[in-house]
Amino acid sequence: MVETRPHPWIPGSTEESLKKMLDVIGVKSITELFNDIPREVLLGEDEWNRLEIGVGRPLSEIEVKEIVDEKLAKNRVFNPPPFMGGGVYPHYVPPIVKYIISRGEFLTAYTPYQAEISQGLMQALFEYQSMMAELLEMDIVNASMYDWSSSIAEAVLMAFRVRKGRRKILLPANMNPLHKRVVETYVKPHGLKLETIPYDRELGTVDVEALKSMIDNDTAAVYIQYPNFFGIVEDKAKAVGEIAHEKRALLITGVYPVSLGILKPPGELDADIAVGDGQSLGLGMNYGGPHLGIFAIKYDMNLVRQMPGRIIGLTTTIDGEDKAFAMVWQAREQHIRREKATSNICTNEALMAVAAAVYMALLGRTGFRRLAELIYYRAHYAASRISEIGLRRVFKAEFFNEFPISFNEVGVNYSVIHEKLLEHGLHGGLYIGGHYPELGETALYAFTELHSVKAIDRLIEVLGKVIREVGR
Amino acid sequence: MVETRPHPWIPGSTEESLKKMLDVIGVKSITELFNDIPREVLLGEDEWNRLEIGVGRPLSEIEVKEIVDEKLAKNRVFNPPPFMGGGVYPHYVPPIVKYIISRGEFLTAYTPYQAEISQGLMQALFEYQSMMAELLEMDIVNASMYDWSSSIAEAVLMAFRVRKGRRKILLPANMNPLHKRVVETYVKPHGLKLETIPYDRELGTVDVEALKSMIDNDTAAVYIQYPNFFGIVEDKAKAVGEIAHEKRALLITGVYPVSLGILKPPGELDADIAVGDGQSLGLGMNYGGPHLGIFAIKYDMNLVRQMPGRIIGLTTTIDGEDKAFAMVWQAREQHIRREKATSNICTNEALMAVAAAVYMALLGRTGFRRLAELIYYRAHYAASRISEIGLRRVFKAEFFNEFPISFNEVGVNYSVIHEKLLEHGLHGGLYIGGHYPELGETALYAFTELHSVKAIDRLIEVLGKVIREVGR
Amino acid sequence: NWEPLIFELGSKGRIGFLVPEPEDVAKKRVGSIDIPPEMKRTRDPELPELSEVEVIRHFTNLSQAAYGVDNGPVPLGSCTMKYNPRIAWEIAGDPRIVNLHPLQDERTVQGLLEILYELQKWLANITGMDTCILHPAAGAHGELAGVLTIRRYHEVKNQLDKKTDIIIPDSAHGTNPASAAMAGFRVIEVPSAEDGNIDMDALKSVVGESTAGLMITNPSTLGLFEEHILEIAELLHKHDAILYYDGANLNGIMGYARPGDMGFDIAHLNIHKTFGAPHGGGGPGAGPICIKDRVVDSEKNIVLSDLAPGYRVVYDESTGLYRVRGPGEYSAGLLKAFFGNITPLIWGYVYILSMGPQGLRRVTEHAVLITNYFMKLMENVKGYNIPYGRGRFRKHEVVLSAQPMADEVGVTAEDVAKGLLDAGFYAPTIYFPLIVKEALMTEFTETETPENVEKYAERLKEISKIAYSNPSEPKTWPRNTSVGRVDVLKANHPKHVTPTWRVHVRRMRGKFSEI
Amino acid sequence: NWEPLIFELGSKGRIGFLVPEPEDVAKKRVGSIDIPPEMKRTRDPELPELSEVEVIRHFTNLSQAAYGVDNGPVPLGSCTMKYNPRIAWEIAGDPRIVNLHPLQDERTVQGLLEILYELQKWLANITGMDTCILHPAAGAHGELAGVLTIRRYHEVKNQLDKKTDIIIPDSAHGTNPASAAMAGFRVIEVPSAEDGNIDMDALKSVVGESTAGLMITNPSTLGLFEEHILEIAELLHKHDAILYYDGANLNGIMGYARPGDMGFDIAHLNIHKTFGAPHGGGGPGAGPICIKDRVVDSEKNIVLSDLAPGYRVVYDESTGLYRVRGPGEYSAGLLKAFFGNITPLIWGYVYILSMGPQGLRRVTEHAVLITNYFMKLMENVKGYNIPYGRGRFRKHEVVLSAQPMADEVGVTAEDVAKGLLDAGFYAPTIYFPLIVKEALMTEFTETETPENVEKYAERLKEISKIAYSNPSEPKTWPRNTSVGRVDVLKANHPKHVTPTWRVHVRRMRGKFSEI
Repeated sequence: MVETRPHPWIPGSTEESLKKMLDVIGVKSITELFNDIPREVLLGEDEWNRLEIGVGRPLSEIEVKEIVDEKLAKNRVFNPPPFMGGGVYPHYVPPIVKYIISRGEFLTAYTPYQAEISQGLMQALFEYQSMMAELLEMDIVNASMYDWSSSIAEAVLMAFRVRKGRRKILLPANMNPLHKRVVETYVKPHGLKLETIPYDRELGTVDVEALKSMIDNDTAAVYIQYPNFFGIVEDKAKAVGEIAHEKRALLITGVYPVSLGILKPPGELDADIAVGDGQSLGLGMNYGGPHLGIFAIKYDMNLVRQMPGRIIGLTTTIDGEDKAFAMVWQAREQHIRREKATSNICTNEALMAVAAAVYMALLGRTGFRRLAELIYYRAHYAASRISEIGLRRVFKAEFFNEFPISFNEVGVNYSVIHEKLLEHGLHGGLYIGGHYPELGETALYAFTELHSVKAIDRLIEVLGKVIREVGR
Repeated sequence: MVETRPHPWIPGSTEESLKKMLDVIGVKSITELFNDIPREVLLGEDEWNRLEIGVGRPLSEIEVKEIVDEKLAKNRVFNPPPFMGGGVYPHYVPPIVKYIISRGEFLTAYTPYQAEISQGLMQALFEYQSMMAELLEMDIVNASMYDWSSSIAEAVLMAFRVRKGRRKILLPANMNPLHKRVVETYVKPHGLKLETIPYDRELGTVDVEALKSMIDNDTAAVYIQYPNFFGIVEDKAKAVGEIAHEKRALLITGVYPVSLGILKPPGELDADIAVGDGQSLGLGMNYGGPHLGIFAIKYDMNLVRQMPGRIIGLTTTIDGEDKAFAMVWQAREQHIRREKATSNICTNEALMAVAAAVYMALLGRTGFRRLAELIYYRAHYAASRISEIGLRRVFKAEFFNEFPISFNEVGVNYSVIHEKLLEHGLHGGLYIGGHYPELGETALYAFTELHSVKAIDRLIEVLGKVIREVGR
Repeated sequence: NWEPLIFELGSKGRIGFLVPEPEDVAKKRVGSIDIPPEMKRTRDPELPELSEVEVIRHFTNLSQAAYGVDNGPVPLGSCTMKYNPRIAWEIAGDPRIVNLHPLQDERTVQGLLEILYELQKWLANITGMDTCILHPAAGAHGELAGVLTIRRYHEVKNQLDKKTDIIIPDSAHGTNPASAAMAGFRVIEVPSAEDGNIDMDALKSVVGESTAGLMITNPSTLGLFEEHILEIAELLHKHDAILYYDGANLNGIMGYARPGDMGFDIAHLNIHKTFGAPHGGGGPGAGPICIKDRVVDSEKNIVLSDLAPGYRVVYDESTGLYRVRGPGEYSAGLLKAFFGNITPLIWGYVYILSMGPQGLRRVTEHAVLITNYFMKLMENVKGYNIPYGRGRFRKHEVVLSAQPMADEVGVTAEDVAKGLLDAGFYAPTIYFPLIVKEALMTEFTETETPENVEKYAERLKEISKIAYSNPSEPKTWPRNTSVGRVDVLKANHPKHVTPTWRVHVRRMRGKFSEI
Repeated sequence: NWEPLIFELGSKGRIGFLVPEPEDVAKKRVGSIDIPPEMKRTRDPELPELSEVEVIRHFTNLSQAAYGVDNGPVPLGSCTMKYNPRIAWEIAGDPRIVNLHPLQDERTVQGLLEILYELQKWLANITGMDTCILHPAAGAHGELAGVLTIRRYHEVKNQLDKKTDIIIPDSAHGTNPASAAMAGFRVIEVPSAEDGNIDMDALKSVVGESTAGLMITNPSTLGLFEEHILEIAELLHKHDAILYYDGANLNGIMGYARPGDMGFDIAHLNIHKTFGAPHGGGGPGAGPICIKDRVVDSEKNIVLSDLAPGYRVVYDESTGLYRVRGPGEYSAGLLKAFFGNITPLIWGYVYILSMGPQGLRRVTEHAVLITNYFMKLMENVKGYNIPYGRGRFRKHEVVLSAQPMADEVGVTAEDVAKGLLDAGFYAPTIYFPLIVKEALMTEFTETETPENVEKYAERLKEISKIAYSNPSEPKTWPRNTSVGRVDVLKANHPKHVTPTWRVHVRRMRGKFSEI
């Protein structure tokens, strides 16, 4: 069946419009316009229509919604949300954030190539850059990378450009293992070395002595994550930075921005590059994306020239009368420098940056502290309560919002526990024994403002019950 | 505990702002500003705070959402939606409709008292009036009443003003019984008479002969609803109008706007006043409100002067250069005429009128026909299928989207059937044996574009099974 | 910038929404559509034909030429245009509310009924009343509910024939007399005294045998608390008249004084004013009424709230279920078909739940604070004065008058309003209350920033300066809005008045010359 | 109209969001917060302090000074700025997607995985490829995934040392060479011939032993279908090089020709271009790559898609479950931590589901139709010409040049762009592709109305008239935008460049004079 009904998404698909356009062009049918496609590859209409694409015919919204609804009913949304972090956290999304990024003027815009008609978008992005800079105490923030992991990767590549000739990067073992995997992928084509700094098995922090023995004049940068993958406040961060800088290596820090309400910002740790993920800043989890890669540097022209990504700058109109915004340092970008660009990133996560801007504006100067404190209390309350049911934290050092729990003593695989929790309607933490075999049956439990004490009490109650049932 | 933290909804609630304002006013504390309230009625803070209001303390959004979520989990949303109409129908709401009325410029605006800064809102309302006028083939539409029922009531009161001295209105027995109840409430204080025109027990249509015998020179108006409460296309509507007009009574018609895709518009039936509900035009059901009272008249100055509600008119700027919009005939309103106003209506359903405008624009010239045809086919498919399971329609006349089904032959109360349907996850039709005892165990089943053939098949299957189980 | 009318957009055959095709099996079974010819539409309605993108662009563009609280201050007096918290928007849009049919089995809507039940209770506590009914769809609808209850009261007491009058102060909202008239009462107006209170002598002279009730708002539209309220209540009750509270201005005293404690028998509230629900460009609203359980007939055990119209939610202890109770034997009936305007009611519920008693009291405090701050900033500004209640603090609003300016240089309240629009502000309510000449009735509410109030005052001063230095300039305002000053006279002129596109088309074709 | 910076708004102590107080029981149990002093933040970040209403007003106002497809035509060439259907927005915002953690148990996300699985399959059919991977977050990210796969191909075949070059036409998108460089390749550029095809002689002269692959977009950025594509594929494959398809311009041939059928080995797609997902002012996007299952090592049973990075959804017949498979032994690895950019992917899914094959083909037809309509309207307009491919139909876009105007009266492509802004339109992509001087690369897509295209052409003609009659006037454009022409030089000048408020403040204090 050839569909001839006008389609709501194709204004020109009416008989009248079609005829007018064909007449002006001077062809009889649309197919003529494809006369330069070699016959060998030209698809027949029937051939194409038989392909498995959608359900094989156009559908109305109502039908689409019925189909999708049926599928989504197979997903399971947990309340309370999973006690799970590992780089993505269930945080509250204020409705204003969703509202603002739903406004068509932002949602349906392109990259602001035409400055004068895009000032509102650029100002929002400039404000994102500026507020993020304050949170981080860094000077320059780009208007977004894809996610935390690719931000680290780009930071590492940048470090090699900045410290030209050096060929080594040190990454801590207690960083997010998925992030590490991404860095490896980005770095590999360039024949550069990644080495792993071990962690202190008792504390969970970076092994500083090991770092000292590994760092040398070939080291372009040292990366450190805080809170680290084990949720631990890396109290060695400052020391790590000093060791790095002593060897003229750059310090790259990865941060969970919500923690900066109570943790020292990267700027104060003298980081050269700060990265992280804005996912926690009003974006939702979205099964892993879109998130928001944070990328920030100090104001240093050597760094600026090598920084990837788009940056909006404050300027004025040509007549000097009005404040105005423009994209700056575009020469670094691939439209102009092509293969010499600082990165290939073009489409980024701009709308997520606007969301984060709205979120940061809502929380303001004191909100981050209050939020971080709340999360701290909740997580520490949970940490305190697990001992009642015979469980223990794996590491001794101070943590922020998540911590690995050892189930080695329970006597069954964690998967059994996990299964039982699911049966009780709870989704527990993240099993990390695969990435860290030395830890055995260990799961990383995370807590946010969405895990009330009531929810934590329920978790403890169910966990306790499960352990009594299945434990030895 | 006295709350002293600044509140996000009270910008002035910071220490700094508070002090500044108190200083300028010249008082020491806010309580001084309440010094004119007699001590006998002045509430103590503690006394007030002890009252059961909310949970007794301010809450964050997160807490509010947790509390409300728990309650809403006790509601049951049916998929397919209830097979239930009776004046409110489960229709598809295009996301664009929701999006547009969520835009703050519309959502948070007031009645457009200042024309120049409210042109967009007024144009949207003018377009609602205009598109509704086309759908109805009437000339003047106001920018909304509360709902269908109050529109009828206002129409009836208007008829008494227009036909001054007459004291009787004829209402059909096959109109929505709840609407009738509302009309009675509005009319009663004025000592006017409402009389009921019986319906044809076999056909379900208005009994025209009875009408002829009831109408007289004291009759100000005759009301007719189509499709009527039994879902029946009132093919006597034209005749009723002629009978009414012969006695110089006004013809008021109530319509379900979606049906106008295939049914004759009130204008062609020579209605003087047309009313109805815009609920079906993209508003959702919302447990009965907000809906949208439609109110339309022919262009006749005798009618205009007595018409209730706000009307936006097309005009120009004073310099004549631009098209512009303004509220017209405001002298009818209560701000100016006070007790002589044509009605007390002030706050209306403006945003719902904007929603209906977006909806009508999306459907356009042919969409209403297509939608009405779809619904017709679905309802008639269902009507045809019920005979397979031993059920029958109560009335013989042609219907549009809903019809009463007699369960008298099944041998149990309809409530038993209803209960069983619920157990199978379906919500059946509306029991109408209470309003129409002569019909016995009868339920009104309605169908829309959200009841696919698949859903109808399921209903028939379950109904059949239930009848076999519980029937005699 | 010039957005065409929707009828001027689109093109023949275009559609904005794809209606599903009827299923083949249905078409086959049903055959052709069989509408009796007398009732069959013979031509499609002359609606515009737009694609989806054109629809969204059109209404997006229109919205940009509208102005709400989201755009800046909207200090319309007695309208209480406060910020509308989006948490309530999110909750009110929950499919578990939106998709409920009003006649659905009660057991399937227990969550919603629980919410409504709690809201009834909270509003009763806020107002100091016994029973609240969430049925009315707007403030004026609530008024109608109230006066119909008053009517029923006298009817049930068999004294309706003599109880013919409702007394209303001259500063009242326009809906009060209109509502009283709709309930079949005669309206008696009483004047305000110079101190802003009701003129007690005048009141005493009209209260009597024929008095069915008195409707007042307290604080008044002048923003002034009625200091004689207890005396008034006593006076009215002595004559077996009902005291009615117009709740439009509750934001000025919430948490400090309750209508119920002042002697009021019936009060309506505006959820879309006091409790944060949006106004939506004119609606929807919600206007619950709250009632004292005053005994009407002790033998039949009738209390005043039994007479009120509408549905209410009751809790059935025996089943543990919430139930909807329709109007009973003595009720005035129904004012609309279904329960009430749920969306604004949910906004109100979320608002109250968020605020708690502490928060609500604070709302009032800051609403009053900012009003008096503004009044102070506007004291002794040339061209304006502040009539009534000299020396008294205002509550939720203050009424300025531009009469000096109008008298001296001919610049009117309307001109002032247009000058405010040009500064990116919405104007106050003008020419109301009717007892103040060239009135600028101004209510910022607690959600406005002090900075904006200062800027507003600055702009009013600037307007005054311009008025006195160049009095013709204000007549050219506004200039910064999407259109210049609108020709309202033309809009209403019988030769031009154009309420629909349909009429416009016929006018263009010369078909309406007769009117 | 002047919206202050957010740092200039608000007031000390204000907040926009109420964080819950920690529960007493938690506080009591935990005691004080015990962060090691070296890691404890000692002062709050210097973020602005705004109330909720100020935040919403600020960003509402900012949005009104932005422009997207919802506001009017955005004919940015190669960006495929089509209408973004809101049904997809509604579905993508469903809590049953938004609230899923990426590491949640697979059994609890079966609905989502089924959707992603189907999308993989549909995209494979649309492109004529065997396997699609939804992992990359943008087009350029997909390119990187593609060139890393090319790299792995030569690596696994032990020929990476000699396979050092990626060939790219001079008309290519800028991301192509940048991506190739990121994967460690040398970039060889080949010129376009006058007919818009690749200069085959030039190509033949560079293809050889060292050729690792060729990246092209077809149709090209000139909107022209590469007529020698089969010959090119043969040539490349003869040298064991991989042919890479940049899918940015798929909207010009979808349903008429498939990369897989043309001999391409790898293709990336832009969900946010061809498949209706919004661009969000620069992102998020989604850039799946689709790959032929070309045998890489028959002994080890490795096919090309095994080398690609990222996750994919597989269906496990034994359990009836959908599962996520991470990168395997031969994979290039991961490009981001988690599965992919789900939101745009859902938009794409809904778009394809809505359209079906018939609809997608129609999309292409109308995209091409409107391009050629526009080209026809712009033929022989003074001041513009249409370089390359004379006499050939365009596909998804057409590149005009303002070179005559620039040469004759000094009015440039940029001036033309600003003149379009003044008429309420967005401008085309300018100065790209690099091989066209004063380029105006214009792509309306099938979602634009013919009427707007006509108006656009009219405006371009009007601009030409003005340029030739008064060549200084265009330099004063734009005038109708929220600001006049922006000083980009100043924005980049070392003494002025201001990438954050923080830098601005320090500049104001004279702290940045050194830079």
